[in-house]
This record gives sequence, structure tokens and C-alpha cells, in this order.
Amino acid sequence: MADEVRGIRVSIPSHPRFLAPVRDLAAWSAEQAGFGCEDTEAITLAVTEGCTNVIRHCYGGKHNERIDVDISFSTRALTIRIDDYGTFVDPASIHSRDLDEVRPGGLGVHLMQQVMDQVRYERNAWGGTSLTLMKHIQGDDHVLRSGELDG
Amino acid sequence: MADEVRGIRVSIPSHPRFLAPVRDLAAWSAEQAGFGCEDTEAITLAVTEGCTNVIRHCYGGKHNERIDVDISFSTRALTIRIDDYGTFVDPASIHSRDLDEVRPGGLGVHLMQQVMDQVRYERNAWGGTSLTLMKHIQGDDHVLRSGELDG
Amino acid sequence: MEVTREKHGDSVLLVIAGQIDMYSSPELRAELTAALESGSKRLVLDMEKVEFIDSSGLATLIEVLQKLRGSEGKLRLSNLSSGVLAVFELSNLDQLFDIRATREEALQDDPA
Amino acid sequence: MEVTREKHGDSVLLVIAGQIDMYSSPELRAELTAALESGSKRLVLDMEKVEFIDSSGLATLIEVLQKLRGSEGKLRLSNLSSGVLAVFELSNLDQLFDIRATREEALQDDPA
Ligand SMILES: Nc1ncnc2c1ncn2[C@@H]1O[C@H](COP(=O)(O)OP(=O)(O)O)[C@@H](O)[C@H]1O
Ligand SMILES: Nc1ncnc2c1ncn2[C@@H]1O[C@H](COP(=O)(O)OP(=O)(O)O)[C@@H](O)[C@H]1O
Repeated sequence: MADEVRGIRVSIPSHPRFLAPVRDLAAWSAEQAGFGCEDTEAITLAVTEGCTNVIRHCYGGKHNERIDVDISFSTRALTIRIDDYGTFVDPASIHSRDLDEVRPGGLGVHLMQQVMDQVRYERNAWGGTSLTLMKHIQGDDHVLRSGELDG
Repeated sequence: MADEVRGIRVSIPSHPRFLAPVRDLAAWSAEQAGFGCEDTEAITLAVTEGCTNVIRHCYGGKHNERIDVDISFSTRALTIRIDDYGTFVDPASIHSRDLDEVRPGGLGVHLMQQVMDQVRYERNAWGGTSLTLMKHIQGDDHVLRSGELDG
Repeated sequence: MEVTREKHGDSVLLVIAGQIDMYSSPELRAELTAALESGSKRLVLDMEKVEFIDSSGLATLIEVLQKLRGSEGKLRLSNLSSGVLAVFELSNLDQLFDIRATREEALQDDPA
Repeated sequence: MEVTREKHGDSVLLVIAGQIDMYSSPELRAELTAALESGSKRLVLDMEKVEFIDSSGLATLIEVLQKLRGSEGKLRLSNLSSGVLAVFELSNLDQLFDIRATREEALQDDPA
């Protein structure tokens, strides 16, 4: 249980309107974890791309399905897990376009991979897809030190 | 399912550090629902008081227990449900102090009752307490109209 | 929440910014205690930049009033936004506290 | 997101503020389309107040480039914050777009 609540979990409808508050939560979490401005922007970008892809590809633009975003802190990394309730998609089929072939779209996965230390797709307990985004905290100037959240 | 996701649900650890992001989410939700500045402040106050009481009275100040905050929109009201995983407390035992007897504390329940249209305590499915805070939207200048969230 | 402390003659001015809730109240309490212990008889809290206050914040301020009771010390609040003032009013505390419109007024001596 | 449109000689200047994501991109697309249809050959997007852009925003801008291809129309971006510029760079788009440091520079005619 203790581990389970070492962070924030938010569930939103699959409507793009809810991307902004999720981004705010991710930014707040990144700042609490001790990330600087640049890394915080990177994290909000990645979480936006991950959720956008769920709305677009998993739910086909339907606005009232459920997306769970789980943000967990440790002293060494921030990990964001994005869970959908759709069908599991083979991670091999999820990849960016060739950057030289300029067209609208096809950049989300590339951006996530560029700014995060880990981007991993797995099947979740509900048969949908779970996307894990992880970024290491550099240095030791972070705010949330080991044990600080203990009761 | 459609009804279930007509809003945001956030789970936080019972650490006062997490009151601010919950307040931000509540403020965002109130603005989306069409509440003005004053009502939005009222709603953030009530949700803060509700969560503070859970941390203090239900979890005795322990920081790593779980609190769920469920924010749901309708065209006529904003409803915030705060669930704890403690033991159910008889609502009759939850009341404010006499306002004339000035002492630190004892104002949270009073403030919630002043600013919300409904403040209701119930036993939840986990045997803990569920606090429902509801406020009606006055007029019809609200943003989230019926159906706008449908896919 | 951020608190800055300035000496103004007899008074100590605390300029408070941000949100006062269960998380920041202990820090506010520490700042208020330090100010009281600095020997000043008059404490002025400028609250222009306070965006939010809840009952934990009110409790912290009531504690100061109670500490000052029977002493010559005085506590004044200034510059409350309408939202913050509303929380005092809803709690019937707007009459209990000495609330002034401006920082200058709060720092002024009362006519003896 | 907020967009304001101004006519500057030959050019249309769109000042964009806020966040560009999947939610606001359709509105940005509509504003860009309206600007293109107003008959102006040159479009300048001032992005000083853009706090966030994601791949939906990039896609919307690439669409404009593609519409202008083969015509005399031009698209220029100005005043990108370092965070917004980084998203262009990460996508190898900083060379594709005509990005200028200031709004004035973006509004200037190129030497013929
Ligand atoms: N959550 C998802 N579920 C299913 N397929 C996905 C998901 N995310 C990405 N994909 C697949 O990976 C491709 C690349 O995604 P991305 O780089 O974000 O570009 P875009 O979404 O603009 O196509 C998508 O076109 C889609 O086929
Ligand atoms: N979530 C809760 N669980 C158990 N008891 C509660 C809860 N919330 C409030 N109470 C009871 O109601 C009383 C009044 O609460 P409140 O008006 O917020 O003042 P305070 O928390 O400062 O005592 C508390 O002292 C407590 O006994």
C-alpha cells in the first residue's frame, strides 16, 4: 500500500480538453521531484503525446472512454504510466515515421523517445495498453528525498 | 461507463503537500463548468477542508494513506466526492464548533457548509467515509453543455 | 508560500505570498513565532499576495491572537483580497482581527 | 489558446498565446485557414506567448507549409521560446520552417 500511493493517479475521459490539467499535474510532479524547467517541459510533452495517442489511436477519437495516468516519484526518477482500456496493440507496430519524410503527424512517438529515458508499451491488467514513461533525476538536488513522504 | 468518466478522479497520498494540485484540479474543473471566480474559490476552499479533515481525523496525520477525489460535471452542478479508506465515522459526530467560542480549529465543516449547496457524509464501499460536496451552477452561462463531452 | 520579514520602527512587517493551507501553515507558524520572539510588540501581516487561505491558516492566526492576549502586543492584517477576506467573514473572524485596507495604514500608530 | 490577427502591409500577423495541443489545434487550424483565405501572401506567426506545443501543433503548421507549396505564399514563425524551439529541433523541423528571432524581422521584406 505504501508504495502504491507514493504518487498521484488521475483518471480522465478521453477528451482532449483534459490534456491541459493532466499536463499541469505532470508539471507539478516534475517540479516536486526536483526536475528543472527544461526537463519539466520534456515530461509534459511526453505525457501529452502519450495521452493524445490513446485518444486518437486506441479510442479512435471517442471522447468518453477512460484514461488513467499514474505519476510516481522515487528519489531517482519520475515514472508516468498511461493506461487505456482498449485492446492491446503490438508495440512493434508503434513507431515514428522517417523524420525526413515531412508530413503532418507521425512525430509523437519520436518526441517521447527523445525526451524520456524509457518509453515502454505493455499489456495491462485490463487487456489494454500500458505506456510507461520514465525519466531519471540528474544530480541530487531533488526535493522529494527518500522517506520524506512517510507518515 | 459513460457516466463514470464524465469527470476527473484523482488519488493522492494523505500528505498535505498534495492539497495544492488537488485544489488546482478543482479550480480548473469549476472554471470548465462555468463557475465564476468567487464560486471557484469557494469550491477550492471546500475541497481543501474536506481533504484536510481526512488527513487529520481519519488518518491521524499519517502521510501515506490514500484519498480519492472524484470531480464530476453535469450541466447543473459540480460534485466533488472525497473518499477515504479509514473507518466510517458517524456523521452526527462531525460538526463545527460554536463560532463565538474563538479557538484555533473547528472551522472546516462550517466553511464547507457555508460555501457548498450540499455537504454529505456516507459510508463508502470500502467501509470508509465518503464526503460529497455539491454546488449548483447559477444561470446558464456554463461551458460544458449537455452532450458536449460525448464522443 | 513565501514570507519576507522587514523591521519598520516598532513593528515587524511580514509580507506573505502564496497559499496558506495545512501544508504551509507550520511554516507560517514558525515565521510568526520568530517574529514575536524578535521582541517586536507589533506584528503587521501584509496579505496582498495571499491567493488562498483555509481553516488551517485561520487557526494559525488565531493562535497568535491568543499568544498576544494580556500582553501589549498587537497583530494587524492588511491588504486582504476579496477571496481571502471572504474566508474571514464566513468564519465571523473579520471583527476579531484588526484588518486594515493598506499596509501603510496597518503600520501607522493609532492615535493614543 | 488565443489567437489575434493583424494586417501588416502585405502580411498577416497572427499572435498566438497559450498552449497548442490536440484540444486547441483545430482552432489554430481554423485561424490559419481564415488568414490564408484572406488573400495575404505572407503569414507571420508570433509565438512569444506560446507556452506549449506538441506534435498536434507541429502537424497543423506542417499542413500550412504544404498548402503554400508551389504558391507564392510564405510562412514565418517568430519569437519562439526555448522550450517551443526545442520541440521543433527534436523533430528536425527547425530547418524546414523559416524561424526568425523577432516579430519585426519576420515582418520585414527579404532583400529581393
Ligand atoms: N496508443 C496507441 N494505440 C495504438 N496505436 C498507436 C498508439 N500510439 C501510437 N500508435 C501507432 O503508432 C503510430 C505513430 O504514432 P505517433 O508517432 O504518435 O504519430 P501519429 O499519432 O501522429 O500517427 C500511430 O500512427 C499509430 O499507428
Ligand atoms: N473526515 C473526518 N473523519 C473523522 N472525523 C471528522 C472528519 N472530519 C471532521 N471530523 C470531526 O469533526 C470535527 C470538526 O471538523 P472541522 O470543523 O473541520 O474542525 P477541525 O478539523 O479543525 O477540528 C473534527 O474535530 C472531527 O472531530
